Amino acid sequence: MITFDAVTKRYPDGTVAVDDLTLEAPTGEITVFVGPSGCGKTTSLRMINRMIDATEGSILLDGRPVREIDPPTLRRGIGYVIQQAGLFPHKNIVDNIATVPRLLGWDRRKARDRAMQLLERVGLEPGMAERYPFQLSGGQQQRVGVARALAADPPVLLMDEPFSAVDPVVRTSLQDELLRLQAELHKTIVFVTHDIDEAIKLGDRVAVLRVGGRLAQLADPETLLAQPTDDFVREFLGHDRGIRRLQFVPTDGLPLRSGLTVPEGYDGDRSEPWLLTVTPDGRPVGWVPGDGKGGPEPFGTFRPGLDSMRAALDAALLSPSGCAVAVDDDGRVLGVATRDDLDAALTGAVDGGRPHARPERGHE
Amino acid sequence: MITFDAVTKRYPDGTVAVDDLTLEAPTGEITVFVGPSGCGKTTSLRMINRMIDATEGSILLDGRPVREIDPPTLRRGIGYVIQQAGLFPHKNIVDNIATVPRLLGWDRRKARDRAMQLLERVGLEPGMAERYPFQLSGGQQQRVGVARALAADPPVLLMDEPFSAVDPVVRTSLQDELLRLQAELHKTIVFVTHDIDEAIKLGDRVAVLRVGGRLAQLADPETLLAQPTDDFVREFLGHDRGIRRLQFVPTDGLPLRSGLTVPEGYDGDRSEPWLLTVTPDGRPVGWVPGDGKGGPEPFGTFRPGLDSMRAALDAALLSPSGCAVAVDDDGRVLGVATRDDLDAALTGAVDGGRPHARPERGHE
Amino acid sequence: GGGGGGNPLDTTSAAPSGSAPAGGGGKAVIGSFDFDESVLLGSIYAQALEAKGVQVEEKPRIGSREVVYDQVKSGGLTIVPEYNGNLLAFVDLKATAATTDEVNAALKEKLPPELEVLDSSPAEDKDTLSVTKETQTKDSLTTMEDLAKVSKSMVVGGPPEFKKRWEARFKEVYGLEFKEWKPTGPTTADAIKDGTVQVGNVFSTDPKMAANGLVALQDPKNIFPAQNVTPLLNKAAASDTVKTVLNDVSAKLTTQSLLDMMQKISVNKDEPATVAKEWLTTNGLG
Amino acid sequence: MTWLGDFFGDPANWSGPGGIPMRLLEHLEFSVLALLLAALVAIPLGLLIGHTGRGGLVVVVSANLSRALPTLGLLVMFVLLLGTASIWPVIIPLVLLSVPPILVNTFEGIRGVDPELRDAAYGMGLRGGQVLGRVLVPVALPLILLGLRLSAIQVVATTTVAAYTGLGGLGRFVIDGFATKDYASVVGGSVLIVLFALVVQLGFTLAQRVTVSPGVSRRLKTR
Amino acid sequence: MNDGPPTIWEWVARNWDTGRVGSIKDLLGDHLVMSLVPIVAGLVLALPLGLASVRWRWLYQPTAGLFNVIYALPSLPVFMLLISVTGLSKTTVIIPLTFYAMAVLIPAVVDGLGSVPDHVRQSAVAMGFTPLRRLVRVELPIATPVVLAGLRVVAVSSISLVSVGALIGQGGLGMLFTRAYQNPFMPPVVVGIVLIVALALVADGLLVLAQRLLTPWVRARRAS
Ligand SMILES: Nc1ncnc2c1ncn2[C@@H]1O[C@H](COP(=O)(O)OP(=O)(O)OP(=O)(O)O)[C@@H](O)[C@H]1O
Ligand SMILES: Nc1ncnc2c1ncn2[C@@H]1O[C@H](COP(=O)(O)OP(=O)(O)OP(=O)(O)O)[C@@H](O)[C@H]1O
Ligand SMILES: [Mg+2]
Ligand SMILES: [Mg+2]
Repeated sequence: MITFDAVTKRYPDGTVAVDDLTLEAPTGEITVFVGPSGCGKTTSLRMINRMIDATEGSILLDGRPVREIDPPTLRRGIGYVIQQAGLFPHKNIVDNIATVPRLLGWDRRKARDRAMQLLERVGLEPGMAERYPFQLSGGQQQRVGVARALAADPPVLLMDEPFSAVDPVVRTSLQDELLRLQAELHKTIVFVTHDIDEAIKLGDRVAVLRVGGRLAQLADPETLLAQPTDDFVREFLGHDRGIRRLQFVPTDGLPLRSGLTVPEGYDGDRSEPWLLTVTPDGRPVGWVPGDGKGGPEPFGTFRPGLDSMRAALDAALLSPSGCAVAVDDDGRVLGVATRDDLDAALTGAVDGGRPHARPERGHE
Repeated sequence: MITFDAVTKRYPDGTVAVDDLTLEAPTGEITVFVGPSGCGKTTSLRMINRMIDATEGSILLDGRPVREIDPPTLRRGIGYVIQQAGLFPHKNIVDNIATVPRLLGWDRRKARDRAMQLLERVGLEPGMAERYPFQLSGGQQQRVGVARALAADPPVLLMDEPFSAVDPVVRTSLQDELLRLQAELHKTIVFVTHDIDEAIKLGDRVAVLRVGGRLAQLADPETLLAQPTDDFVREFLGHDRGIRRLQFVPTDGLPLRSGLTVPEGYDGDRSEPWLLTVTPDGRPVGWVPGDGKGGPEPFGTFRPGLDSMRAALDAALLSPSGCAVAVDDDGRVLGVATRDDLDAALTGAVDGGRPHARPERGHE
Repeated sequence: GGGGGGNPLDTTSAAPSGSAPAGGGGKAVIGSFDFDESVLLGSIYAQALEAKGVQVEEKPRIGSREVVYDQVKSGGLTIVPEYNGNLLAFVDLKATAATTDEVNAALKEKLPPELEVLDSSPAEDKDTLSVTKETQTKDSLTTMEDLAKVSKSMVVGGPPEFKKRWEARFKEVYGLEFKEWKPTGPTTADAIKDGTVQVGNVFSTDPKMAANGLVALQDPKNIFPAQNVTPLLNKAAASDTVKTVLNDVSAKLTTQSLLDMMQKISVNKDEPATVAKEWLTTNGLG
Repeated sequence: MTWLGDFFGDPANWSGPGGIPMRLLEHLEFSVLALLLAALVAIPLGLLIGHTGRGGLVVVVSANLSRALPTLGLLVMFVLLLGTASIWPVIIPLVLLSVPPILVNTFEGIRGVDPELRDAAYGMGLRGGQVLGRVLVPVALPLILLGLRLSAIQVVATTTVAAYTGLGGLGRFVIDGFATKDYASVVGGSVLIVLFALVVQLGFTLAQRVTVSPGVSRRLKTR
Repeated sequence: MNDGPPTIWEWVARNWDTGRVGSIKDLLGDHLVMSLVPIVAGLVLALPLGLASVRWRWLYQPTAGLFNVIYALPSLPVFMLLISVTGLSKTTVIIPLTFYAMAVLIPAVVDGLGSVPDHVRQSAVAMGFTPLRRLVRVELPIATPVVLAGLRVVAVSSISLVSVGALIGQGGLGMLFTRAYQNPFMPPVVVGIVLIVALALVADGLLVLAQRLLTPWVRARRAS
């Protein structure tokens, strides 16, 4: 666990970058620092591994003040990932990853083996090992940066806007990979970003800082979206906050009706206003009006349990019937969630209940 | 009007960047080209002002093949705005803007007057006229880029991802300004972006291209969201398509209930599950449970008529009551839209009716 | 081997200004070698001629005799202060004439038709082989003949062209063979003093002879010929005025006045042109 | 071309203290000695200044000034000051002239390393010296070598000029040849010096190939 | 005339302008000619070559390589070799210095044009600039700071290199060095060095001034 205890940083020119910051980054969790440019995120992060020393207050690593630890020693036990990856251009990929193990005195062979293993873990082919950084794309470089930070298996990882220089598609996949890795490794991660979406997606806890280095709010993402403490946080969260909150409402308990699905060429009861036609192997074709007049109309799908209420609502809004089609991982229809059932679930969620599901990940 | 007539562009290395493209960009409208990276958007755009020449087919400007026009002459009659703004670093702002008029032989004084006028039009202070480009922020530079393209009052404007290098907040304001300008000037604009939100916000018509330079769909934004022609377009539109569509559903007709608002310290009828407390001058304070037990809970607001159903839904999802608070421009409560009324409106919109409102603009 | 016919140092103008009208035209082009005494003499000629209304162009410090001689021959220069003995040795490698008259007679014969020498002045600046007094005592050296017994262990210094000019003659006449020939240029006198070389070629009028405590070895076989200051002319440029003026100058110039003037230049660091002017004024020539 | 034949064909030019081999050796000796001394002063100083970031302005300004210093003037000045008994009056100006390019390029090389990279290195727990030795120097190596190369070119040229003051080296052929109108010697000597300079240049190009990581020179092609 | 050598001031006063060949003033004039001509000629020649190297990219490697080699050649032997072509004249000094100048300026021109951001070039095309006009009005102005930086290097090193020409009798102020060597005396050496450095500084200063006047947008950047 990393503890900030009334930490203040004043630069020689008088700028107060961090002001009386007190918070904890719990072991095994991702704590995200988010806030507008210049709010002191980087400064806070770098005080942990003593790249910058706090002016007042103290930072504890598992109860021990970092001030008492020799900086290089401290840093070798803390992974550090930055924006441009900061790879050493004169070393090939495997040597880059093996840097800290070598510093720690591992023998060459062991360090390389470890590096190769990490290369794979971050989703890069072993064939890349001998390449130099300039031969890699931005996303690949960033992966190597993560691998390098993990090389000596440090319990703590500091990440300063690591994904902000890559394009949105790659960024999403890097985020997903980080979450996958974290699910295996359970590091104590402090992650800095100015992108609120990224913060909400990755953070177990999110610390919103305001300019001047003051903590505006510290909460898990759901709470943050539901109960921003003030206008600053509310503004910062953006105008989709209500809809975004639905990401944290699970669809597990949503009742699914099965009576509304009919095979192609169905000719029976037509008392329902809309019916969903499905293929013989269970895939949706489209909504047809109850009276049988009109072709199949568009529909939207969600995966109950896996997807959040946000996806379910979106699916419902795509269907003329107002119902969301529930499908399994193979795209076969499991049933249909009606507008009424969705409404009930939404009201239940918003109305007091504080759901604790992880946000949906890597869907679509 | 700009007409693409079976246009193909094959680069010397064999890449087919644009393949048999036929479409029209009507006079006075904004036509957006959107699609994944490398789908030929830029190539298509640049064939219009002959920065690139088509391999096959022809492009007509008001019926006249561009091929017949001397490129410099053609280009002086077409405004062109690109991502980095492309401002001349060695000229100050006013001279940058006056470039094309000077090329056209206007006298210095007239060109400068015109430039100053445009400076104001794009929302920059006259004091900036003597600055050099590097002294401007990205957003300001982009404004100058637009002003420069407009300087000689060309009927046609080509814009290639003009706003993609600036941060989201500035981007939104640039988009709003473009729409405002266009409402006054009625240029024929071809706009390239890879951001589907931008395309939907700005386009009168949106052309979705797929890699290989083939036209996937050409439609107005509402139709695009409602009826993507195939999986490629559907995927490209993203997973928020249903919710996004609500942007085009107006809130004009939404019934507003006034019986749910009560003054602070209210002590009367408590049969409703939730009541909205308002200040004496009509501003919302929060929802209180009907039984009077519990403090004010959060709420969400929308401006009926101005904001779309998307904002209304978002507002509803922020309230424990499930009701959206309708406010006027000053933030005074106009009434409350209940979940049921919202549902009815949503169903009405999605269910067949094809709304034609402009997307919401500049809210928040 | 020699440069052959294509030697660019033969044919091209040595003019610092880059524009050398070939000879004549009433304008005297006065050159000099690249050491101060020559520059001084050139300046004396120039200022004397100017005083008599002759148009003059000066091109001082052109280089060694090898370079300058060709310039005069080709007309790039028209007048150069020469030393009759060395000039003869240069035009006739086998020349053995030793006295002033012998040398001048030989010169008249050997000079090509386009060149002529005017009257020699009594002023003389001989080449010497010099050593320090200590060396003289230690090796008991008086003449160049005495040098033969120790020369193989000695380094000899002099201007760069010294070796080429004298190596063979030294061996032939005095049996001198040196360990090494070091081009010491204008610092020869200092090089002898500080031991960089043990013996060196110093001019007899060099004030450093005395200053550095050097002694010149005697030259009993007159290998170094008479070295009277003598104007060398390209005939194309030789007018009667020029000849008269230069002969007047030569008549007044003595070894002592040369020594005095060199003293001013070497020790007082006066500019050659200034010293020249002074001498001309004193002697009623300027 | 006959000049070249005359010069290289003359057996007298191949032996003794004035022969080509000895002159070549002398030239090499002076050049190497001067360059070595310059490097010994300039590289550590450049690393220090680049690493600590202090005194950079002084370096740049003095380097600019040093370019304006006339080689021949310095040579003559030191010869007049110190006499010609030792080689120092020549070596000192050679060193003086070759320190600035090495110093500036070393300094610029180190200072120009991407600050992110320096940061990453510290962030991984490298100590100051390790950051310098393992990261900054390898990355700045192309510029450091460039500085050495520029100095070497200058030293070779200046050593040539130094022959004027009675020093050995290949410049002798040129200067003596000029004085004695022996143009074959001038041409031959010049060609030798030019070849010498080109070999030095080539040597540095090769050294660069060998010592600079392909990741820095980006010489490898992707795939 | 008093005894003993003059002080440096006396020496300068006596020799600044003797009205005869070889006065300091005279040498200074020669020096200026031999250093300015290569600077100007180098620029005039480097511009078209640089432009060509940008137009036809294949040309750049060989051109740059060639001039890289030329730059490495010591000046004295080059002067000497050139004597067979141009004789003992100022031209012999001017030609190699011109080539050295080109070796610095061609890459400067290429880098300068390379420093024109692609989007700026594209904008100019799109606004209807003809190629020549684009070059003159847009690309060259933007390249100016880089070219001027190269020119500063060239000016300073040309001015100091001229003095080597003294060894073939064409050294301008460098002649003061050879003279002082033959007749050992420090003041001419000091005066020569000081004048050459001063000349270089003045030239450099003038170029900095030119840079300020020609490229106000660069100065503005520093100011802010
Ligand atoms: N070395 C320094 N000296 C003085 N002020 C500094 C220094 N480093 C940072 N600051 C200031 O401290 C404040 C916080 O900087 P910091 O880099 O921590 O912000 P940040 O939140 O990381 O911003 P960004 O999102 O732009 O990276 C800013 O106002 C910054 O200008
Ligand atoms: N000069 C060229 N030579 C060869 N291929 C080219 C050239 N210019 C573009 N292409 C190729 O043509 C295709 C279309 O390029 P274009 O620049 O029009 O794409 P785009 O849609 O604008 O992409 P982006 O969103 O990345 O800007 C791409 O595959 C690209 O690699
Ligand atoms: Mg930061
Ligand atoms: Mg593009």
